[in-house]
Amino acid sequence: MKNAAPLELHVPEPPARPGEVPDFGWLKIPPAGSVARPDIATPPNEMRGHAYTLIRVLDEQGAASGPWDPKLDAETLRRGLRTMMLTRAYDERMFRAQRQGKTSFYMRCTGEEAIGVAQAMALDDRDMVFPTYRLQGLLIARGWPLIEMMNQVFSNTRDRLKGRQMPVLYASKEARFFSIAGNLATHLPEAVGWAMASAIKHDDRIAASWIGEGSTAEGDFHHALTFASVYRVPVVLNIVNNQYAISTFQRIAGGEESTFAARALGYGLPALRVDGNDFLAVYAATRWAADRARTNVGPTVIELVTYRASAHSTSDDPSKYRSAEEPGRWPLGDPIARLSGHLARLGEWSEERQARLASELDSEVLAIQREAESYGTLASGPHHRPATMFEDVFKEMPWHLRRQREEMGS
Amino acid sequence: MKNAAPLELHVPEPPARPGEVPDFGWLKIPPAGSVARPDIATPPNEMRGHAYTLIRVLDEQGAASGPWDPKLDAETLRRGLRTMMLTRAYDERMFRAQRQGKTSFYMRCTGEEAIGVAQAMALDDRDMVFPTYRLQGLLIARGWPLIEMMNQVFSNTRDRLKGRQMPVLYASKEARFFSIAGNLATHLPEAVGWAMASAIKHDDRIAASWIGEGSTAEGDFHHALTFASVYRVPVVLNIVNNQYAISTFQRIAGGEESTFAARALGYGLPALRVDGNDFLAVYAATRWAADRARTNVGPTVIELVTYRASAHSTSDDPSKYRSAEEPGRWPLGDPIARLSGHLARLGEWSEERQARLASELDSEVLAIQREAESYGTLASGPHHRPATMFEDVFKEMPWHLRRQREEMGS
Amino acid sequence: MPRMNMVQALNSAMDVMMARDENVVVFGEDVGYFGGVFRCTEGLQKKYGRDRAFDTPIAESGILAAAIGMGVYGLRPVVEIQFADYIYPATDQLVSTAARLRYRSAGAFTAPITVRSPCGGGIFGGQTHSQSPEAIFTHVCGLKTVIPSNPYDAKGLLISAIEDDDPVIFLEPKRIYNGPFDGHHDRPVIPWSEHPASEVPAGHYTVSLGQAACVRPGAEVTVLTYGTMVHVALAGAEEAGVDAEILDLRTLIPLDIETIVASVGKTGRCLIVHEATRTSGFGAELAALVQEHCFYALEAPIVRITGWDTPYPHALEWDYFPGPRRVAEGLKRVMAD
Amino acid sequence: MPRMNMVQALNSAMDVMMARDENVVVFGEDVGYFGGVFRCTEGLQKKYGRDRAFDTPIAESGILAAAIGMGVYGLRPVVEIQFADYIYPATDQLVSTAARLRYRSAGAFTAPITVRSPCGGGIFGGQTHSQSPEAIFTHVCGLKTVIPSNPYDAKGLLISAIEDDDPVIFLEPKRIYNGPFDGHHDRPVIPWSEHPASEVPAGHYTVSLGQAACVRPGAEVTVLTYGTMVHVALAGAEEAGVDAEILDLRTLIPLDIETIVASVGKTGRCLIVHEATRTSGFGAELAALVQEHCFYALEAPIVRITGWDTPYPHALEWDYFPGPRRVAEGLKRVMAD
Ligand SMILES: Cc1ncc(C[n+]2csc(CCOP(=O)(O)OP(=O)(O)O)c2C)c(N)n1
Ligand SMILES: Cc1ncc(C[n+]2csc(CCOP(=O)(O)OP(=O)(O)O)c2C)c(N)n1
Ligand SMILES: [Mg+2]
Ligand SMILES: [Mg+2]
Repeated sequence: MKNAAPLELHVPEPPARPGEVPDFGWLKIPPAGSVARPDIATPPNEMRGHAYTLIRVLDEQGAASGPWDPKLDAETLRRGLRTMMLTRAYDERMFRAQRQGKTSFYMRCTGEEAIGVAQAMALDDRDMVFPTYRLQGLLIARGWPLIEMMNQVFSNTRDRLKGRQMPVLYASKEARFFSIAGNLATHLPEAVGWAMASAIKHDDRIAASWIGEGSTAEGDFHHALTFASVYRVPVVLNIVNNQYAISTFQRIAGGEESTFAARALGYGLPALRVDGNDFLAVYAATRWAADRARTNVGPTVIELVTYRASAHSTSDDPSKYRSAEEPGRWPLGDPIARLSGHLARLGEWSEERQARLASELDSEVLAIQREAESYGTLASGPHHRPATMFEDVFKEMPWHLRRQREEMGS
Repeated sequence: MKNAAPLELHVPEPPARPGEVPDFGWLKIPPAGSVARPDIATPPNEMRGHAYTLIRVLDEQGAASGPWDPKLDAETLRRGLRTMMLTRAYDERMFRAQRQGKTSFYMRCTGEEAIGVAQAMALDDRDMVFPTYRLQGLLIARGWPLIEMMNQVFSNTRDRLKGRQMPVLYASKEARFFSIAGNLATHLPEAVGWAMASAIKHDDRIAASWIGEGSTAEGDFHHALTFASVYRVPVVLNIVNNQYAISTFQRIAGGEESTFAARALGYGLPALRVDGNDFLAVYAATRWAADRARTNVGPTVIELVTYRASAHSTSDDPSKYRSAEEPGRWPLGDPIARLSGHLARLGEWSEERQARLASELDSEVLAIQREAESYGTLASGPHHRPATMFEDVFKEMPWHLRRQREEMGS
Repeated sequence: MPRMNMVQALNSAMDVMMARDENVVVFGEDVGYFGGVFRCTEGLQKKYGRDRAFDTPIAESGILAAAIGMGVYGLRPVVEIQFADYIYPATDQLVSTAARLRYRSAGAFTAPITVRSPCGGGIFGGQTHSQSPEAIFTHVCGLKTVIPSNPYDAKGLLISAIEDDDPVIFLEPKRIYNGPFDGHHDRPVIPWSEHPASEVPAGHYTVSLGQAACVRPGAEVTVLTYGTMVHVALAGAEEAGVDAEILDLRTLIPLDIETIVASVGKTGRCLIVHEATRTSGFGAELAALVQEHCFYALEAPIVRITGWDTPYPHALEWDYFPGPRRVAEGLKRVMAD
Repeated sequence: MPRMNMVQALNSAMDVMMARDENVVVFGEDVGYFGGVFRCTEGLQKKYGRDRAFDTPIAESGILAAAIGMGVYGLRPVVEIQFADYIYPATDQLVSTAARLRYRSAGAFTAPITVRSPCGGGIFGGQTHSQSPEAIFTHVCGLKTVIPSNPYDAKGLLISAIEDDDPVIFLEPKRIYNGPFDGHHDRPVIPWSEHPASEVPAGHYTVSLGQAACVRPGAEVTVLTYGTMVHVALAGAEEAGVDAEILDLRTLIPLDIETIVASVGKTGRCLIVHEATRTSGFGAELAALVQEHCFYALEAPIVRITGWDTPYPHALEWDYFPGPRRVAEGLKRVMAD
């Protein structure tokens, strides 16, 4: 059969470019509380719909409802709120420090704070996490000191990574927070490997990992899902769909014809698609998946639908490729405002407390920043000694590196 | 929540190992003719069930039925039968030639002949195919001379590939048959790229590619599906599920928790799961997918369920890892016997004609083999001149290769 | 003649080729609407349409594979790998198909693709935005490898690469996109407009692959280098006060052996400078070739000044980067013996 | 002492280590029940269970990633890549995590993995079952690269690799799995049992990484080689009638520079022999180092005898393989000058 019309290449486009009016009508948003919560033992093929919907607990008025409501007490909710706000305060300060030329680079997670924070709280602190560069909320929620993080951002003398890594590529063994990779997606199958080891050793710790929706196109995403499925690995694989990969709208990553959660179905894995700006929904979905992993039922894929409210990084200028109005029209709101609204509705919070906390946190961050700067900044030093550059390439320094260190003359 | 039991690694096993009794009860086989045939414009999400069933036209008695019956005339069916038988005769002769030490290596497609042959007939000869090493039936069905194929297998003086490739890694520009890759899965996204080019040029030719179920675990499988989905590429992507990857049963490739066809669903692509030993079903499914591609509707994934009846290659000995009884118990039978039975039932064929044809084909192959051997074999030569080794690394030979050619002294 | 920086020159090369040859297509991550994170493909989508300049999924292997398939069809794809550090996921496609296709099909199928990628350090990119992986490609027979050092060459070489029927890896030293950086990171940035090589014809021209350029004639020692290091070598020679003959190799494969041998034959000494890590870097091949061809002319051991055999450390970037001081030291060493 | 061929020696190394250390796990394509296409892991699944020796999906990057993750957990994975030609899909995992993890986390996380893979030609495997990609790994700082040439070393080095806290690429020249092949493909195969290095202790022992072995002392010329080529070099020296000192490097990174320098210092001449393609092969690094360290001792140019810069052609295998005749020619060349 010959085609009537000649072949055409379809190249997906975002709904709006600079100067155009953004419209998020394509994002189908079911009412909060309307999605069923299956038992964790439910066979994946009996819950495929969860890959195409959006699990939501908090409605537009800040009320929580439905089977996914984790029913957290106000204390826990306030802790979550505080951690999200701390994350944002930290981001703003570090962003400014970069703009002031104190360091080379920074990446904010503005608008995505519920993800790292709620998920850290839903996991066990002993679980191992393999995050991306936009999960500072996770590290903060695990209680890793901001001073350590700032020392890394400033590449100063107290930077545990010895000034070797670009800002934000944290690593902390104590916080069970894996070294963040510059090469996208590599860490996802590594997380699966870690969790395989945990299963081999009959441990009770699971692994969790995160990947941006843009990065799901890498082969390592497929390797992670394949291995997770084949060996029924105790791992939670999260896809953070913040709509963008630098300038590239998620449709170019495959978000036009399907959801990212749905990738899981082909491997026989269950998928949950979640309102990523709804702290309660994120918490509940993560808990569901963690329970599933921990009880040997198997891995889960979670797509967290959110919006990258700021630039990709300090090297990026979104006004070049997306409508300036877009962030304001994002229909799932801001995670901090939504949780704060919920607490207020419960009578457990107020605008005034919110404002006070924000300013307290900013002062706290600023004080820590001053301390961090006292140990040095990238721009003005001091840094680790140049000779340290030759350490840790290998456990023992071989002759050729010793010779090169001498050649450097330090 | 802590798990009651410690974590365990699940390692899938095949249903039977040597000495055990094989049981194919896990393979769900719907009655022939029972699966619906959707319109090619059907949205993929409305036909997900086709990834989990098995499209069959021929029943156990050789009767054809149902909406997928392509209603081919007897002449066409006999042509298909003849080509499958020729493929088998060729395989047997080349296998023997390897055993006689005339060449280094050979791979048969025994039991999988319907795939290459029916699909070649369902595609247009101008369409570009990117096959694996087990698709000799496709090349034969396209009318590429056996003598050319044998010259390649013997790496002799008339081998168009100049003795450079291992046996069976054919390439033919005239037959629009892409150079078979030694590195698994690489060709699948390349096929997608070819089809993207065809769409960019508003051509009317589509591409088709094949991959073994074992090789679907490679990242390039994921890249192929992602690109195919994003750009709605006019390509047919076939997964040949012959149950094994060398010694490894398909469950280790992810066949335990899902079907291979189902991989497509996550990308929003339609999938057809087909009885790969049913010539009519294979033909019809391919036609459906080709029509879809050619009319700009998009790509299709087809899983062809079959059984690798012989060894992986001449280097392999399946008795080491699978029950000797297994091939005999494979429930989907032999594609040649099934099509021949169907023709007989139509009164268009007989056991006697079948036997006569088999012996004619064997003689035909043998005669060609004699000719091919007259141009040389790997074992006893002659081969292409050693100096040809330096050609085609680049279009023009750079100085360092010219110098090395001199150094070789020929 | 228009003045162009490297980014503009590269953009112009693609523009010229897209206008001349309908089979030239350009794609990669952020390459379409946005025009690439370094803006090398800016305006091409607008001018040539979405099916000739487009964004891709983040899958370097998929990008290479798509390019190869298009090349087999008959197109001439020019793809961008956002940073050379991210080319590794595409290694199998590069080695096993791009480099081997002509050979394995005895010429029936070919992959006339160009793979552009920014390489090198000097922008505080840390270990995953600073690598110079050229040596790996030079070891893979069937690939050509090109690294320009200025706008004029960049455009002329890129046009040659696109017109070439073999796969070409085209590495762009990102530190010199905007100016001829000589390694003095503490001095003000000099823009290309003050450099003669920023005079770039607006139209079509080529700089042939496989030809080195002598950027400084000299009598005492031959410096073999390429990319950013060409400018650093010039500064280093000045600082050392040595009359060095500096060759900008421009193309590593095929290599301009004649120019190299003639120069070392004349000077009797050789310094090799590259930013990549030393062990098994392309400097090793250069050293091996020079001693093979010029053994009896050599008066001193060939010296290699290179990046250290460590990842590129973020904060210690300038201790890692082989700057003019180290080049000068190298020159003194090679002259002392 | 038991006699073992390479396959048995390698199997024994893994067996010994799995018995000693519960954290040692073994996996790869066809590695579990079947025991690997070259049977190196035979019997391990039966002995140690399905969760310590198992089959994997065909995904080299997934295999490496899983190993790295397990290494981070605290295991010591030993993975098999079925042929070295198939390691390319795993390049990103190797370069960007395995090699860099200790560095980028300043020691907090490490990947103490061993990657075994059969390499080299001589079995009519054509271009995708014959490659020797070692040079690539030697250019990636953070990886150790090992290539044994006999059963005794194979076992001792593999145990060292497994016990090593850094990632080790362990390349096994498949042509010598069953016998010490000297390049005379037209002569009957000699089994390992007739070679002294087939006396392999049944238990635990190590051969240290980073130490070359002198397999033939000599005065006239130093031959630097490894893997299959050790045996070919011995035959070539005999054919040339040259009193060559032949060093089996065994470990490429870290390299035993002292032994090399001492030998070339003594002989004044150097021949490098490897099976990999020449340009930017490890021979280039060796040549560069030798001339750096022994310039004034050298009496003639260092000569490289290597695989040609082409893919490994199936039918022309023996014209490609650098056999004893070519080694002898190389020796004569290096002696003539
Ligand atoms: C292998 C690789 N390719 C390309 C890049 C360059 N890069 C860095 S971030 C990024 C976008 C990632 O987008 P996404 O995965 O959606 O994460 P997000 O930034 O939105 O959190 C790209 C292309 C990289 N770091 N690694
Ligand atoms: C990248 C790569 N890894 C491993 C191999 C080795 N290998 C060759 S065939 C094969 C099995 C492939 O199985 P499958 O895809 O199911 O195809 P089948 O042989 O069953 O047709 C393997 C592992 C290879 N050729 N390429
Ligand atoms: Mg994103
Ligand atoms: Mg198979």
